[in-house]
Amino acid sequence: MTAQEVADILKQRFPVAVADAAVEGPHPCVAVTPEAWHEVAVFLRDDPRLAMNMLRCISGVDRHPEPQIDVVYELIAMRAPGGAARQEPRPPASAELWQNGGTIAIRVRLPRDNPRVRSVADVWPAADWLERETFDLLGVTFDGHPDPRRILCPDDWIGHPLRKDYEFPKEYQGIPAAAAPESDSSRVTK
Amino acid sequence: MGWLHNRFEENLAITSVNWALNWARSSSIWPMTFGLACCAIEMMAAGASRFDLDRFGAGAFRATPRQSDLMVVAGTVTFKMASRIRRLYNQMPDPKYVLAMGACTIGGGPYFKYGYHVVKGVDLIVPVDVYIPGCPPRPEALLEGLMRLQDKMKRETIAKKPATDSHD
Amino acid sequence: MGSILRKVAFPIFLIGVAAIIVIAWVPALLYGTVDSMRDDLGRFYKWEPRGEHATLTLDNIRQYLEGSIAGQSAPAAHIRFGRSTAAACTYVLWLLQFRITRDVLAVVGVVGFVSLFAMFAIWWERKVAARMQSRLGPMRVGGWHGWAQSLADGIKLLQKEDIFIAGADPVLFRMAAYVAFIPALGLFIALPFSAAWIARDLDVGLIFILAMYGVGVLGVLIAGWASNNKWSMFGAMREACQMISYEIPLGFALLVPIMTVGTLRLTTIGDLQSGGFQTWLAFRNPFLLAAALIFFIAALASCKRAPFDLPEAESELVAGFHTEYSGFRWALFFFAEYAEMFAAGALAAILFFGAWYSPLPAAWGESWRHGPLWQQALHGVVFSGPLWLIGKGIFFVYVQMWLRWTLPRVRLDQVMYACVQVMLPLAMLVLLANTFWEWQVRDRSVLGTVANLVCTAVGAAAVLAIIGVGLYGFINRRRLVGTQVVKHLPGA
Amino acid sequence: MEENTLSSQPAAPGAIRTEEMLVNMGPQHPSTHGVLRLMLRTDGELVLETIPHIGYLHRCAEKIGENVTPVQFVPICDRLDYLAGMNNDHGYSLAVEKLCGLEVPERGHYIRVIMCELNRIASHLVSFGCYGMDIGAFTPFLYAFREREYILDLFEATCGARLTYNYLTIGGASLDLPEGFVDRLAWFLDYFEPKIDEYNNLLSYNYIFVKRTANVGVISVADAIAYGLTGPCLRGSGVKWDLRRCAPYEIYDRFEFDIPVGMPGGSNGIPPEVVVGDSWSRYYVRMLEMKQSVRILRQCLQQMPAGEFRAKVPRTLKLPAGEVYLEVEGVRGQLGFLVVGENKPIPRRVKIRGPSFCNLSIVPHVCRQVLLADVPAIVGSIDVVMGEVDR
Repeated sequence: MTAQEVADILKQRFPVAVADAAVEGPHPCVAVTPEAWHEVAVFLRDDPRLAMNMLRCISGVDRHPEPQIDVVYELIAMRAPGGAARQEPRPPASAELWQNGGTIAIRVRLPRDNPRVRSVADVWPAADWLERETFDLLGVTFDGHPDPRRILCPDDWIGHPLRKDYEFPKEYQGIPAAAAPESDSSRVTK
Repeated sequence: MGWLHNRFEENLAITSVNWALNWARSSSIWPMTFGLACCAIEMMAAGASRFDLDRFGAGAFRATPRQSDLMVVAGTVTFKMASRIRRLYNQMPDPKYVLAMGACTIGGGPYFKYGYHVVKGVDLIVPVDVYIPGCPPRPEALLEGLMRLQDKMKRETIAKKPATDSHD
Repeated sequence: MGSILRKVAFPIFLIGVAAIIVIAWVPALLYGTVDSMRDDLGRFYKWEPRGEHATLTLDNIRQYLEGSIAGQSAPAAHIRFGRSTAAACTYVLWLLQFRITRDVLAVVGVVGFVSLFAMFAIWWERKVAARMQSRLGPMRVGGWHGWAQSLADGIKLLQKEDIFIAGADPVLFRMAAYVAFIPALGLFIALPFSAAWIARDLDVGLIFILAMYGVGVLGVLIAGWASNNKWSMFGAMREACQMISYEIPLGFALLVPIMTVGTLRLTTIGDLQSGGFQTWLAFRNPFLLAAALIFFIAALASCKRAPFDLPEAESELVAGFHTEYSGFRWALFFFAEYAEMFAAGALAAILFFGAWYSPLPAAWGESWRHGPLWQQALHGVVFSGPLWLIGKGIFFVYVQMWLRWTLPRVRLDQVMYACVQVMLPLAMLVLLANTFWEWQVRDRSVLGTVANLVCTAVGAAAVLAIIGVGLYGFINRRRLVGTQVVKHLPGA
Repeated sequence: MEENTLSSQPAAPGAIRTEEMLVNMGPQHPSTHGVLRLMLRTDGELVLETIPHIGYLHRCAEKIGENVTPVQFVPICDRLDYLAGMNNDHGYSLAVEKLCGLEVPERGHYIRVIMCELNRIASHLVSFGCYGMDIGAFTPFLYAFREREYILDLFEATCGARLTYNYLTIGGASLDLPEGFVDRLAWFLDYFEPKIDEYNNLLSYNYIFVKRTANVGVISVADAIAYGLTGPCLRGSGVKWDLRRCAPYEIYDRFEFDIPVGMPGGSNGIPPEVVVGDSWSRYYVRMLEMKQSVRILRQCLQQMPAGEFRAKVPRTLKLPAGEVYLEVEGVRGQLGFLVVGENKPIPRRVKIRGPSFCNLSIVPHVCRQVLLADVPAIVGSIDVVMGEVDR
């Protein structure tokens, strides 16, 4: 299934929630409003045509200086050789190659000052840690997350490091850190 | 320094005892099984067949800090790990030594500039005896560092240090 | 100085080992001299009854040594002592006739043997492990193949800080190492190195040794509990349940040879196997062979060696019960472990594999036994004597190391399953079968002879196979993969 | 070792009263493969719950990625999954190439496949050895490192580094293969292939080893997919899914190779205790994958053309505005890179999907109601590299 078909199905089912679809280019992507995202997620997983059963990645992209943070969900549909979208618990011994049933990326645009979106950890358990990571590094709050803690940084860490305006710590628990580098991301190396 | 150090007056017997004690200590450096990152793989390789740390009596990797003499800090030290490293160091019995293996433990290495979560050198946390540069250092470099550590051990004495030397 | 020492160190080491053996040998010979002297004098003076009541006086001994007593035999028949030598020897021999002297010597010998053996075994284990892993192991310390490695380790451990944990139990934490170490020493008191080489030839020697094994567990338990560390406690609990479970099949397996020989005295059990390879108890009938196997496995579990090294499982429990021990206190645990390993091997040898006798029937060397000193010494090397027992013990220690560096570790429930569901019924079955065998099958009967021959053949095949594999490895040592790692590469 | 909370459990009448204990496994523990910390809630030997704590090796790779140019970021990629540096470099290079529309010359493709497959073998060897060590067998570990040294020799001859290569880079490889490489590789393949069977006999089919790992930590297909497991962990559950086949990238469609999956016990020489998806299957898939890698390498050696090994890459490579998300079949699973460009030489965002990160996230789900000794067996079979988990 191509990205165009996925986008069409989504648009047809959620005419309001699906804001735009950029299916051309190397990264076909469908933008969804944050309010509808959980509903769309359940549909993506359960609809027999789509059956996006694996959440591969969640990435947050800080659009600073624009007041926007994108959360990008990478989905893939893994199709069992029998054709059934839902897998039987034990595959036959002579397993055949599983099919790639199509990939799609979902983009959820959030305001930068208070990024909140409904957690999809109940839809894909894989989202549990990925959302925690996005919260830790970018400060996106996932409502309804079962365990909303930092995951990589220590619990008493200040700030969300992958934000573009993040200020490097001078010290942590008495251990000095190096001076913060110049915050010039447009620097060109010779 | 161990419980024997800086306790005795300098005399002839001390020199021979010193020699024996230093020989024993430098011939039996038991490292702690303590790998942090990439360098740990090279540390394992140094303990494995081709390089074989055990030839120098330093291959008895102990899992618990209580029985080890040497902490090879092999890999990047992060702020989250820093307190654990200090605790492990404190758990080791004297005389104990620290070997900073790799660029990250010396000064942050490739993570110096943008590594907000990386400690810029393990010597900010625990005292280091020998630094081994490299990213990661080859096993030969680790062996070399071990031998420099042995040299250092062989210069230790159980005699009292002269008072003028106190700044050392 | 260091380089000279390094060059002469290995000869010194070898001479030292030889000297230790000789030093250990001399008392045994002297004991024999004193005893035979007492016999002779007893016959001469018509002492009634022969034995401990008669204490030799200095005069008796001097006259005896000078040959001024009529009707005397060995050793003065062969060695004529001069007047001054006799005077010197007199005091030594006079002292040696007392029990207390012999006991002091025995304790010194046991402590010396255990510490030396532990140091040797630790070095050897590292070498064995290294060779199995295509490494070299200790090579530098002391010169020749790192022979002084254990010495260096020991001196280093003495220098280490003796950490006392703040949350630990003050008395128990310090006590545990000794509680583990002393029983390991103690069991050597009743362990015969040969018929004459035994500190105390107890009637219930076997029971005593088993009891000492049992007490050793307490040390581990105390160590684990007193450390105030969760990993230590896991280790201690594992040790407790493992030891208590394996004592049962161990005991059943031991009952089998005991039933056959009808005694618990280890010297008697050993002497019954003096008739050469086919009279070794393990080859007497199939059930004894099975019992030997069960005994070895159970002993492996009792010594907490791989694959049963759960109490100190490194990948699970960091270091198990001795996680919090440092310095020499920890070394005591290690010494205890190696001492127990050797004791298990020696016990297997005594009970099943011919004790201190060589595979040749001891009767062949009967004339040497009463010959001059050099013949007696040769008899001790070729036919029987402590060297054979120590050699067999070291072989079984080697098998334990071999298993340790080959096999993965079993899980606790599997250890328990193997004990309760497999080993225990098997041991009981073997015991029962052996009962019927001893009851019905006569030694000289056809069935008995055939069983003996078959078992002997199995044993001989195993021995030959081990020797063959060893020889193959030795001959091809330059050609096996890993011995010359770099040269395998083309262009290197 | 730091938490000392003992929570008592109300005892059922007549039952033995037990106390639960919180035990910290790691961050310094012999079997946590680096600095993973597992908090175990135990009742005696039984582990009721496992809570992984990660981040002890959080080295800010993503922050570095959005501050340096792609060529400068390749060495950092080496240090993500430090056992398989080549595969990481490869993944990032492919993503950047896809974003910039760069074409890699033919020989460059082959060099890349050779390096990736060699590194796959090297990494699987370490995982095989370490897994043996987790179960308590020390010796296979040293054998694995012995064979790995030969591969590292090849890498060293090629790019001068043993572990962090910086060799596969944007546009191809940074150097051509050295003289004699093909012969040495061919020798290695001949030497190594029988060794796999030897190690299977030594460890894989060892009765104790099978007993320890078979039917331990079974992950069902549904769970594996739901938790985002990839690589040998997913294939160990019986899912025949491999990006080299299912979404071919590079030139993998030119090679013949099988995709090993977890099989039920009793046939094909697999011990009867084994069920699909257990620790043994995951481990065994790696052993079989090494064989397939040898197959691919042999075909590479046959087909490899001469010519250029690196495309012409401009000195200052400008990343066009746009995004790309690309996954490759790394050693531990699907290694993904999201690169967001904005018409500058430095990307706005580099997101790394470490396969170990997702693989590890199933640990709390699997390590429940298992014995303490099973925890290293399960975590070891998932084969995490903390550099990739924490990034």
